[in-house]
Amino acid sequence: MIKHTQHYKNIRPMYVDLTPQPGEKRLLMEHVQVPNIHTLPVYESKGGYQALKKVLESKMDRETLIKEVQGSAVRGRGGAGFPTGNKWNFVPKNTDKPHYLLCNADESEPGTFKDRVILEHLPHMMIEGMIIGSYAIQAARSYVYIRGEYTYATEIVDRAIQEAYKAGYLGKNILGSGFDHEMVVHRGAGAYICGEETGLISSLEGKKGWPKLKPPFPAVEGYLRCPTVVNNVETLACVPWIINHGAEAYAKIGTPKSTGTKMWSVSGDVTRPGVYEVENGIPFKDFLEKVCGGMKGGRKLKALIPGGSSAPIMTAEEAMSCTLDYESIASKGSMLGSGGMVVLDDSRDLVQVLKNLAEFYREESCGQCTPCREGTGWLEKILHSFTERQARREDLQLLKTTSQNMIGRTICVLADSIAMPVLSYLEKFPGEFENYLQGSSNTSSMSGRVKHNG
Amino acid sequence: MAKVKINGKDFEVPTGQNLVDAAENLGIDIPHYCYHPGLSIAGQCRMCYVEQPGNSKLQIACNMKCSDGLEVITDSPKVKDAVKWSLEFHLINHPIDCPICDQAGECGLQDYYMEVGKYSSEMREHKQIKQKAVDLGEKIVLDKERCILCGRCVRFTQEVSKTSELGIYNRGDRSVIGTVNDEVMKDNYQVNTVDICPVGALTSKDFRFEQRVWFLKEVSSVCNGCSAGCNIDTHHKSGKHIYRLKPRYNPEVNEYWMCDDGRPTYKTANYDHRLTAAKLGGVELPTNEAVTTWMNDLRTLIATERTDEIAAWIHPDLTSEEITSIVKTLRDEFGISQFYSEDADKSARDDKTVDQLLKRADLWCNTQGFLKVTSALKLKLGSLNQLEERLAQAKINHLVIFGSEKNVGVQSLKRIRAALPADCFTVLISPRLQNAELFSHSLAIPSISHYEKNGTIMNWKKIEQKLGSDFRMFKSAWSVEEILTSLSQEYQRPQKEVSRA
Amino acid sequence: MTALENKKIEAPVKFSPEAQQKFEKILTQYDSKRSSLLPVLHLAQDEFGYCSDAVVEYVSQIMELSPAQVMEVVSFYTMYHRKPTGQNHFAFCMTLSCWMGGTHQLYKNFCARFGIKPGEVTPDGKFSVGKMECLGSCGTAPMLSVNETYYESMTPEKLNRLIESCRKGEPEVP
Amino acid sequence: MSALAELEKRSYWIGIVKGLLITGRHFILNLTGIRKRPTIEYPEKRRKYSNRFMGIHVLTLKPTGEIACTACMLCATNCPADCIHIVAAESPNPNIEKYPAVYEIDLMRCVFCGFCEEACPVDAVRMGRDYEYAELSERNFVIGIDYLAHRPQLKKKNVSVFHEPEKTFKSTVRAD
Repeated sequence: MIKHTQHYKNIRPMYVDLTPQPGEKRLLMEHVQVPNIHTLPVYESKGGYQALKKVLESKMDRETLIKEVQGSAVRGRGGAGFPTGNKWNFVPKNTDKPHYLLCNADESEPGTFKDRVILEHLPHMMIEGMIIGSYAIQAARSYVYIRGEYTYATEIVDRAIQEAYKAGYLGKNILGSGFDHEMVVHRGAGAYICGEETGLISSLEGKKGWPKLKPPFPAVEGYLRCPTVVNNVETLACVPWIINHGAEAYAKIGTPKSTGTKMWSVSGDVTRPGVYEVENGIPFKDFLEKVCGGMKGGRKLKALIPGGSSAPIMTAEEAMSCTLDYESIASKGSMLGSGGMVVLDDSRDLVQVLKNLAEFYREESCGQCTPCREGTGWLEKILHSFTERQARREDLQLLKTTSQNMIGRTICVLADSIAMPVLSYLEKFPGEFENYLQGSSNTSSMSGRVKHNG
Repeated sequence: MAKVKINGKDFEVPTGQNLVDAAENLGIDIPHYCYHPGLSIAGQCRMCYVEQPGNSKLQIACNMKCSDGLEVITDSPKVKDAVKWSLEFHLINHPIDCPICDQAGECGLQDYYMEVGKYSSEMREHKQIKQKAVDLGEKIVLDKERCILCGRCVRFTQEVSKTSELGIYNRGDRSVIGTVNDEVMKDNYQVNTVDICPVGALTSKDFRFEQRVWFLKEVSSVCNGCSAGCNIDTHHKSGKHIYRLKPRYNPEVNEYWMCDDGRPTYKTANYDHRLTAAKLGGVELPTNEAVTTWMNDLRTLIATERTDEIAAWIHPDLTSEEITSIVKTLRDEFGISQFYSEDADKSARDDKTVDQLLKRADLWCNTQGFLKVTSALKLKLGSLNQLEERLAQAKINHLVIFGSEKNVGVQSLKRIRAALPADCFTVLISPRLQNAELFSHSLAIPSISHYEKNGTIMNWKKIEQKLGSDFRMFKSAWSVEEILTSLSQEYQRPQKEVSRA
Repeated sequence: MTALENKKIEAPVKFSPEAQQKFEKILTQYDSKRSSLLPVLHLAQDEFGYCSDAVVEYVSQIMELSPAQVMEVVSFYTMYHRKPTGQNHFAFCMTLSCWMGGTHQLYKNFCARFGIKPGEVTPDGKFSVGKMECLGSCGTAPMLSVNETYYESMTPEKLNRLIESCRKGEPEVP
Repeated sequence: MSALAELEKRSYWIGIVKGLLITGRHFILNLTGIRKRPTIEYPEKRRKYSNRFMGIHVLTLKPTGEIACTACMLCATNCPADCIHIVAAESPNPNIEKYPAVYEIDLMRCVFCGFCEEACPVDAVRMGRDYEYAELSERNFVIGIDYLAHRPQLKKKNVSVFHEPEKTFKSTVRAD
């Protein structure tokens, strides 16, 4: 009998080891170590809600607010990296239909756990960003769509919202500016697909998380066929800093194309896995050595998954020579994505890694479009029989053609999230597959460790 | 009208029309499974790929509306390869059931496999195993393995019949179609899902294993179940046996759908329900002889000006042509004045839609046509009670009964049978065996069933509808017009004196 | 006639008063009634333990939806259980970083120890197991969640200690 | 003309004797068995036909003994003489969906062309090896399943080479 809604007695952030590391540049996570920063008074003492006051009390008109965000050239932190300012600008100005702002906190990309830090430690920063965003697109109502498994984070955000209501930052006529706004926490129920923009909208409409056909785009016809903007938690958390310090200050940080800082959630074979906020453009080599404490056990880096499981893989040389921003990673054939970095050392068997990912995508495919529903299942079956039963050479060609015929052939990009990595593994690590073909690989499927060198 | 460029050629199509429909009307076939003109757009099956010049990513055509300047290419090699691979994805988990599947011959996968596929599958792994032959009530059998999850039936139950009994459960390639816990479906339009299902996942129990579709020929007709007048196609095998009815698109009357009560109406046309030979008191005789014996009795009455002793019973199921030929021959030529029929006015007055889609309360299929023709020909019609009284007073010596093939007319025939005096010479003209058994002592002449007729009937919206069948199931069963014309020819021929039997 | 008209509300399950009151509150938060389906199902699962057929029937009536639409949602999301779960539902994260941390081994030992598969409950009704995909705690891999409470950086010893505390009835705080 | 030819032309009995000599020679050779006689003592001994001989059809059986035919009507469609009549029905065995309740071939119309054997996807109907069939009226030439599949001449050797893997059904709505 699962009874979980009421039994949290001492609500406190669970994820705690956030000591700042050299090389980090903490804009959002500046006060994350302050005890009880998740409560309103402590957050206000650290300068919280100044941006909201600045926007609402001066009744800043919506055009300049959107221009400010566009000026900062901040890009979406959820995975697509779409400039947030433009997204806000697409919302039609003069429709009588209600507008909605949805915060995408359904963080289920394997390797990504950065949103959790904001949700548990800095919920008010996100709430402040959401109110400013709602003001910019005239949204009367906004929803925080948190993944169902984050029960702790849901409690914390729920209480933060109640505090915001009591403090007058939410509800009717906020800070006397005439702008009234409702905010609701909506719990997901365990589906990776609801992280996709239109999948989240379908889930919020009480349906299966099936992505919607685009066109029409959500900015024109999203939640309940009304204009909707879906932003990631981290993107919304950047907004208060931008309003407080101005767009130029934000644009100066990081590289011209990928401005500001990015929170990286590092896991895998590093000595200190965790969440770090670094300036965009920092070379990966420094990030690995200084911030993450180098490879665990002094091992050699074999491969890097930079931006979560849907990012194509990078060889060690590519990783060492790239800098952490959208353009450099893209030039190496991968993508920054959600910043869920998984570091793989030389003891890992990459075919097993790919098989595990294929299992994930087969389980999480929503089953709406045929290429993805059948393709993910097929890729996983091929990889399963390639590793467990008999490896065949034509499997490689089959993997290649199947993936090529899944990319760009579906309503959402889940099919691409497995097809592109498969192509990158085949192209960049053919040796791994050759081991299987010669039958010389004896890896344990338990944890993908290659047994022979311990 | 929008100017559209498809495959390099310019076309004029109504603006806003769906690209798949527009292309189909122009003879360009864009493969599609989940798109159905009567349902919402799903965009799931990813078969309707088209390439737009200047956009490397292939677009799906079913989500495109025709607008001015739209330019698409449907037969470039890139599109062909993409569609071939979409079909491959459909087929990798599809069971090889063609020998035992009723849909073989009209299955979407087979059609496009022949058009676009034509290769050997590269799938070596095990296919997904799902439930087969699930019983969804007494009308439908569901096979979850064959289902390609296009979602047409689910959208149909949600948008058209509004019972939302079907759903797609689970996720990914474990998704299955079905009702909750495979309960029985109570929807009165569920057999429509069998028609729109592109594969053999949903098959109708009534047609299960009956016949292979490539043996069947189809003929356009109209359902005689009720006054809605849904346009249908009658599927028959070389005119010998009718196997099923399928709805035909008609925007004003029934769009793409048809109710389940109209489906089994073809059964009354098949052998076991039909009067196949003329009978006189139980003895079979050729139809022309039956007509002559009828004429002999009629002739004596006409010759001795006792035409008021002759009565005729008609019903609104007759087509307008049949009624006109009855009136022309019996009334104008023979001078019979007493005509009785079902109360068409009453059934027209309290006719209303039974459910919110198609089914009507009035079970006669040509009520409006009957009223129009009888008023045009100024035919004086008596009611059933008046006929019973006159029969009771033995004023009628000669009764001509036109029996309908449906149950709805049997009630009044029974009352006539009860009121019939012994010496009255009755002639029954009906396709139905049960009516002939009812009047076993009298002369019974087999007429053709509704699905062999060629006349016009009018539905409750006063829309003229043509019955276009071109086959006759039994040589001995003539159409009403043929019977009456041979009757009048018999009348003209100089007759040697025959004493009245 | 829609499937709902001929069904009276006589499903065996019914919301308790405070659950009914919470249900009303949830309805006020959304512009369309159907949008509140997911939270209502969470509420129903807390109230009745798992989404049995009766629960699906009941939710479909109070939400004015057809049972098929509700069953679609219940069978789509992993957190709604169609079968009763044990008092402590152990959900192991099987994806990338946790898999590299060795959760498959922990999962196999756990299943072997209690002899159960996903969807089954141990005879004493205390434990049930589930394979979940990435639970968003990869930094502290390997990890699992018991009754949706996270237990991170698991080692076989910590797992055994957790099992003992769950068996006694009050799971230790992470 | 030589004398012998002249004598022959006049008298007829020389021709007769010559003819008798020829027939006598064949008679002696056959009787004494010096020459191998083509005729055989049918039905005790039978002539050996090639494997490709197209005789009366055979309905093959599955290893489990059921009829392999799934009543898919491809043979009936492909038959030029239209002499195969099949009525399909629901199979009593739950694992098989469709089986022929009635499978009749009208031997009077069949031309033994083997098109049905080619059309059959599951090797359910074959052209047999036996050719003896005699009946009094043409109605009995319509042979049914019991003759086609279980006649003694087959000696139970008609097993289909096509084996469909046995399918097990299990509920598929997600267990947990």
